Amino acid sequence: MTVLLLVLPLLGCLAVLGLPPKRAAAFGVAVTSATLATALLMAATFDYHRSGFAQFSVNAPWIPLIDLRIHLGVDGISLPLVVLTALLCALCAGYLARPSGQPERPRALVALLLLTEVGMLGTFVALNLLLFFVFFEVVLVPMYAVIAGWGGQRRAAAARQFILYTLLGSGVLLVGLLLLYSRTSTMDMVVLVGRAGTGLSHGVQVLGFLLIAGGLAVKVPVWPLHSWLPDAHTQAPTVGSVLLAGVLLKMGTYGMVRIAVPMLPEGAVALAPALGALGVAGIVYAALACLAQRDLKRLIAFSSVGHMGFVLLGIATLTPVGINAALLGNIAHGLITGLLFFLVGGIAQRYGSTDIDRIGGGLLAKAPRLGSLLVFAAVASLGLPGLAGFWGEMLAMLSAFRPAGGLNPALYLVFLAVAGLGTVLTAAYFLVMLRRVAQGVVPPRWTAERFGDVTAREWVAWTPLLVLVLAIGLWPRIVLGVTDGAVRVLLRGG
Amino acid sequence: MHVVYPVVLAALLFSVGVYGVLARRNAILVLMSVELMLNAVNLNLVTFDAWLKDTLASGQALTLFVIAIAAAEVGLGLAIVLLVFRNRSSIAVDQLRDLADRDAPSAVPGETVAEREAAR
Amino acid sequence: MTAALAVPVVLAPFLAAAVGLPLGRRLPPGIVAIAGTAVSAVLAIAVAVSSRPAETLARLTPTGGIAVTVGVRVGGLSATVAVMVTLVALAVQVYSVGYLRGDPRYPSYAALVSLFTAAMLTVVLSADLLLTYAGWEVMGVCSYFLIGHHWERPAASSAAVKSFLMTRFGDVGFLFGVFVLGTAAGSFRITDVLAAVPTMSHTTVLAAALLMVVGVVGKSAQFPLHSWLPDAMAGPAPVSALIHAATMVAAGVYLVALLFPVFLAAPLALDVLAVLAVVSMLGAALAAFASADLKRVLAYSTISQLSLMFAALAVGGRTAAIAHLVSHAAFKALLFLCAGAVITAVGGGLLTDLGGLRRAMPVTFATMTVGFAALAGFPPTSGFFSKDLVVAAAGHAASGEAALVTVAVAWLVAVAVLLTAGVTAAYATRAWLLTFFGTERPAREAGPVLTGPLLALAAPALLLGLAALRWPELRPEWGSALASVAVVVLGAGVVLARWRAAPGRDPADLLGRARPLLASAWHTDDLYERTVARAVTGLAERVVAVDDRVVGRAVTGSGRNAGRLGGLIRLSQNGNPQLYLTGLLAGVLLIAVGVVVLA
Amino acid sequence: MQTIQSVDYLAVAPPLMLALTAVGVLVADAFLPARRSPWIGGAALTGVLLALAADLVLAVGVLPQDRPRGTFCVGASCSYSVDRFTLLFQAVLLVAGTVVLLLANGEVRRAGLPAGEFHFLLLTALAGALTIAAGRDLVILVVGLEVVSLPVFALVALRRYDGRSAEAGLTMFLVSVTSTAVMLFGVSLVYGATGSMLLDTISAALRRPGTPHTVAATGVVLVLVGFGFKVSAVPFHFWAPDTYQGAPIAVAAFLSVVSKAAGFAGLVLVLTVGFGSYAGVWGPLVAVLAAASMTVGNLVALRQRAAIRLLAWSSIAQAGYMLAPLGAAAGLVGEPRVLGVLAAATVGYVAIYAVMNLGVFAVLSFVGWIDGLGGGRLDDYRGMARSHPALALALAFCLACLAGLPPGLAGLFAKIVVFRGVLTGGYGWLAVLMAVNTVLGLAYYLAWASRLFAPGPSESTAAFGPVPRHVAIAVGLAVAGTALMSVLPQLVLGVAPTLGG
Repeated sequence: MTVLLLVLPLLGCLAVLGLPPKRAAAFGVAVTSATLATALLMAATFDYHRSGFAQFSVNAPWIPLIDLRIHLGVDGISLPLVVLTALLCALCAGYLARPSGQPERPRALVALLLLTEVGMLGTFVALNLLLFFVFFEVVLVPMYAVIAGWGGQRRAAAARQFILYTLLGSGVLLVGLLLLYSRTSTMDMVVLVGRAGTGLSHGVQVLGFLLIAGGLAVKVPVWPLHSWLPDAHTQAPTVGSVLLAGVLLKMGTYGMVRIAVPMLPEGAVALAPALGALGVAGIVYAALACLAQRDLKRLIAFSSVGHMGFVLLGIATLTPVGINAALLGNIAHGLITGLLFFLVGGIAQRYGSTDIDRIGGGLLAKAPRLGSLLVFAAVASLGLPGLAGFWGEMLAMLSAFRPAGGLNPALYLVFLAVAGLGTVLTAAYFLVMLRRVAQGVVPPRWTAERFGDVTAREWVAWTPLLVLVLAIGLWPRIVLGVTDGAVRVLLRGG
Repeated sequence: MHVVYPVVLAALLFSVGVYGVLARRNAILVLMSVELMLNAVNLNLVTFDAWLKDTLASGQALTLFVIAIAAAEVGLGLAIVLLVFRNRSSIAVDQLRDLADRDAPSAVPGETVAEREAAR
Repeated sequence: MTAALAVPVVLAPFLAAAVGLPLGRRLPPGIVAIAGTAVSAVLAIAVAVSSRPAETLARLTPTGGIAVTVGVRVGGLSATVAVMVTLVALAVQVYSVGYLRGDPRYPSYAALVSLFTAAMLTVVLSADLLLTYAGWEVMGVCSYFLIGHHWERPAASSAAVKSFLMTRFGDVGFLFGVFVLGTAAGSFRITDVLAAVPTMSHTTVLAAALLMVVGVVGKSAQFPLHSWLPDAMAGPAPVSALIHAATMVAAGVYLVALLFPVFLAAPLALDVLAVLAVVSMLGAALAAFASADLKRVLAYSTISQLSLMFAALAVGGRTAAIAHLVSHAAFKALLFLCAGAVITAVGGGLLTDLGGLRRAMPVTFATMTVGFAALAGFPPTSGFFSKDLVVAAAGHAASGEAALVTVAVAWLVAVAVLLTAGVTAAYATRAWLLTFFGTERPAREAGPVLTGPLLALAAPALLLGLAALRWPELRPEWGSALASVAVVVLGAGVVLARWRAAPGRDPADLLGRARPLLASAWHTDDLYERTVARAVTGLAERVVAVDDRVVGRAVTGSGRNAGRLGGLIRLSQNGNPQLYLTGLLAGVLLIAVGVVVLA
Repeated sequence: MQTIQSVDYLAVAPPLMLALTAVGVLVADAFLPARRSPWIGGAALTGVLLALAADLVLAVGVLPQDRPRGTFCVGASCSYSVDRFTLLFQAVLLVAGTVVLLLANGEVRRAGLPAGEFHFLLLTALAGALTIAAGRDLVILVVGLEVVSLPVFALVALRRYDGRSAEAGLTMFLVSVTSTAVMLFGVSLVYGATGSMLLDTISAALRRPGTPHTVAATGVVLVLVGFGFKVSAVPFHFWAPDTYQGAPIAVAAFLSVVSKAAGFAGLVLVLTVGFGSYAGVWGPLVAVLAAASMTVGNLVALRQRAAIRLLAWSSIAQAGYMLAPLGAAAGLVGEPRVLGVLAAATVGYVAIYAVMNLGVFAVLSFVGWIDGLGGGRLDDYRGMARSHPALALALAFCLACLAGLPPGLAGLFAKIVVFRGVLTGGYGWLAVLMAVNTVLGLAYYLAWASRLFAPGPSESTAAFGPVPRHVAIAVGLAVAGTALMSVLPQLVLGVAPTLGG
């Protein structure tokens, strides 16, 4: 089943190049929907009582010399992310196939999209360290091409900074993985999680965690290593930024939860406070940066740094509650920021620009439904209870209140306080944004413009996200029920 | 005679050769100093071969090979120096600046090349 | 059975909101909202009547640590408050149909008010502290949306943002308090928490109590987080009536009453609460007396009355506080609705634009008089009885009986309560005189849809105190009753005398030069604006600048430096073979020396 | 003493066959009239393919028992022995040779190079390279090295009418001859210290305490210089960019792939079979050379605008990556098994590098000379995806492989193997430096690849005309090789010289 999940988009990617351009988008929708169906089928037939153990697993040798095996499997931690990725890719394909907005060179764009999907799904289902690394890097080139090919004005520089910065991160990650391999001589994640770092000296564990978490930190992004994110998201086309924010950031945190924390426990305990500190600093830094942003898309990109700060805080506590909070935070952020970028894409298409002063406000008057969707997404993003964003942040703060043994509780209380302040600042910049964009009077330059409210095709692309944000908000068991068992198994060492 | 005398002599010869390569401007003289270095090696090899009383006499075998190689090199070297002289009418080694690492390539080479290219 | 009844009390308005938001436009205005609230009111009364404490519980989700549960917990306190909330909400819904007739955004308004009611009922009836927090936050957001109902006006939208951020700041304190209690008790269920209070260490309980105080001060607009309530008056009048008089701001009082054992175990927190209450009480009362807009007078009056309730709680008078909460909800909602009627009739809120409406709007005049009487505390209104209970409680505490709060603080509270009673009577009478007396003004009485709810609310405002005499603990004590009536008559008398001496002139001129200072509540709002707001925006600008220059430049800079370094190394490549040979032989020399020295 | 040497002709077959073809071609050119010159190319190609066949026959003989087939032996240690390592290298060299011959075919005709001499020189150089791969004796290695170098001097200067070609030839000649002299001096010192020319005897001698340590160490290091020049590691790299620019593109390809691979074969043999026990001496040195090469190579490549010069600097940087695992040997003195793993990493990378690089050179040779620059400038490739989609995709694929990024899986696996080698040696700093260097590398590979797909002026790419058959085959061969390495890299990974003793 997992093999089918990867083969479908791969074949689709190759096949679409042969199609005539006008049918490329439709074909893209077909392939991504098939992949989504497979993912949902997997979710349906998944044995939730044994969510801690890899299911639908495949284990075939590929390059025995470096112990690279095609070892795939899905468990409680990766299942929600797989479904999220498949869903977002299907929505993006749907967005591309909309009659009004056909992109140029559709075949190439759909092919790159499908190749990115293979990379993303591969990363989440890989159970072999090297295979994880290969899929981790498969995503780079297509995403670079999407940004450089279909992006905004300054796309070349943004795309180059994105791929070079992320490659540096994955280079450091590779050094960390191979350091781990040189000491344990196995690349099998299940075995390594089972060993939970026994037989590894303290020094190796700390250095390994530093390299692996450091490499992944560029992808998350952790606060000081985030400078590629705003440019990449702002210059990327809507489809690109949805996938970038929705899934690519999660590969970093997923890597930390799956590899760094369970396999190098002593390293985790040694470096978790630093990770927590950077995460929390990221929350406040991003919130302040968003408060003074002039461009709407750049504001939402920065908000991702803030939300990932909460996810990092959850991971840094090394407790089941924290890790659950991180995983739920991932899913919630994927849905909400995906929706936000779709909405901003819609606004950019109607106003021709995402500059807040240019839009000038009055969106609720000009396009009431689009405006109220923006309000809904903003409120969800600032963590209103009853919507998905709340549980991730609240549980992360709750876990910071009682961190795992060996971590300094006073330090984590400071993190908790700063994170609390972060939530207020997050609320501040979203509401200020709403006041400038959604509320207020329509400026004279737009009164004459006639652009329609949300179209039927846009409703089709966005309703699943709306429903899921509400559903997870009211019934978080959808995600936590799946991840809780797996997290307990992970932290207890398999 | 102790083995160290010829070895030291060889080393000195080698250094003279190195000086010759670095200091002389004329390509042919540089060639000659390279020959000097190779002969220093030959001296070294023969000395060691005698000193070790090597049954296989591999030292002398290699000396023969080195002599052959030196001859081949001089032949080729002079041919190339001739070619350079015909193109640049000077064989001052330190004036060959045409292949420097610059953004724009230097003046387009002699007409003969341009015509030949155009004829393609 | 009662618990099973309590669940639909919460769900009815929630469903009304869920239905009303998308489909509002197609249905006749307000039908869904009013029906939902009515059903909820009837059920609430049924639950209150049966009044047997009950609790239902269901596990919402595993979290890897303490599980989050969802459920309803009905007790005497929560039942009464639930009834009060639903009745006031019903009155407001009916009133809004008339008040916002023809407003295109009415359907979403009605749905949001229903959602607000559901959230308030969640806070009142919830059995799990996290669920309470959830309701608490949703209330905050609904208040943000409703204050920003006329979002095309910059004043309304900035007031909404300010109100949400200030309450959000308090909510973070409340959330942390919930964390402290939950982690100490090992569960977020209220019954478990209350049972575990004796076992908790002193510091834990104190920390929890203080954090709760922060949350409560934020939500109930007490000093120092009070400056958002007067600005919140930018919202429509029924919103002010429901949210900023009866329910949301009162949630703080309800919460302290609900978790009273926690506060009893941490007397220091009660001292802090008492001091804050005293400061807010007097400050707000004087501000009410000095301010020039009718709704701002009522807003400051609400802050002051809430401080009374907190003061009662601080000195141990839990029943007095709840009684005053209920009666205040009735007469303050009434006052706001009357103010709404008056403003729509005259077209402006400033007291100087009003005056002489006695004959033009008889019903409004009658009901508003009852409201002002209850606010001032004239017998036989409910306000008199409930305020008297508070004065009595303050008196007992001052005489050292309950020994909860330190005696000095108790004395301070008692004196402040009496003083506030006097000033309250003064500004009530002033507002009353300026609105209805003085030069005649042509105005039309509001329609039946508006006056109906006014009359409906006037009844409890007048008779609730008398009806409550049935329960012994709600009977007034003669000593404190006489004292408070004396002070009230004195306050009202001064203003009447001033009015008779110079009819038509605003009695607030008594304050003279101090008036602008008091009107803006000691300029606290501008203080916040200049310090907090400017500091944060300044920091934000600097962060963006730093982000571009330092973090961003560091990365692109490293790229450019690599290129420049490459250019430098490239200089060695100048085509001269002899330079290459020198490089090569220098390398050889270096290596040979290195080997000889090191190896 | 047995005077007549029994020669195992099958073992010697591949280089011998090439040599015979070379002579045949030279003689044939003398007699054939001018219009038959394409036949010479064909003859050369058949010679190479025959050698490849001989190689495969040998492989069937040697591989299964994994017992090396030696000849010219003295007692147990043979001067010329063929084992899996040799066969792999000979196979790679021959495939590379075929591709270079295909590329040369067009260029010889267009630039008017003398066909007979050109093919003769190419085949002799290739024969020299094959002998190095099988050499287990310093004499054979030195002579093999010279047989590879001398013909290349002539090849580089073959564009007789182009001043820059002669200049390049002279530059390469001078630097090469000097480094050979230094290397010979080193060989003489090693011979003096150990008393033998056979690598395994030397290795045994170096382990004995009696050997004069400093003389042997200096000898070892000086021998390194010769190979350092061949693989163009820093500080012996200065000749490479100028020579690549001056030389015909096919010769530049030969230099960048075949001669570098031969250099690495010699280096691996010398360092592991010969001086294995002196890893403590040459280990750190090679590590420093590796670090310097990759950093300098990548940094200067960032500033290159001419395609051929960029490839020159890129191959210097790649030499750095290939040297890195050998550098890590310092930490494991005397453990032959782990030394084998490190050598296998270098060998694997060299094999994959050879195939990747050929793909790029093939496209360069198709582009040909634009205003005095072989392969033109990077901007001349703008919009190539529109005019020649297949060629552009092949070039992009090979560049991705060189950068080590999927879809270039071959490059990625090569890099992983090298990273693993460096880390098993415990050189963390070198691994992190390599990570940084891969980023620098990607910067300029990306600059080139993105120009292919850029919408810019396409009149320059349109002027290239249709892709001739031989270039198509060459590109096809290179891309197929890389794709094969992407899917089944274990063919080339894990092959190390059998360490005697």
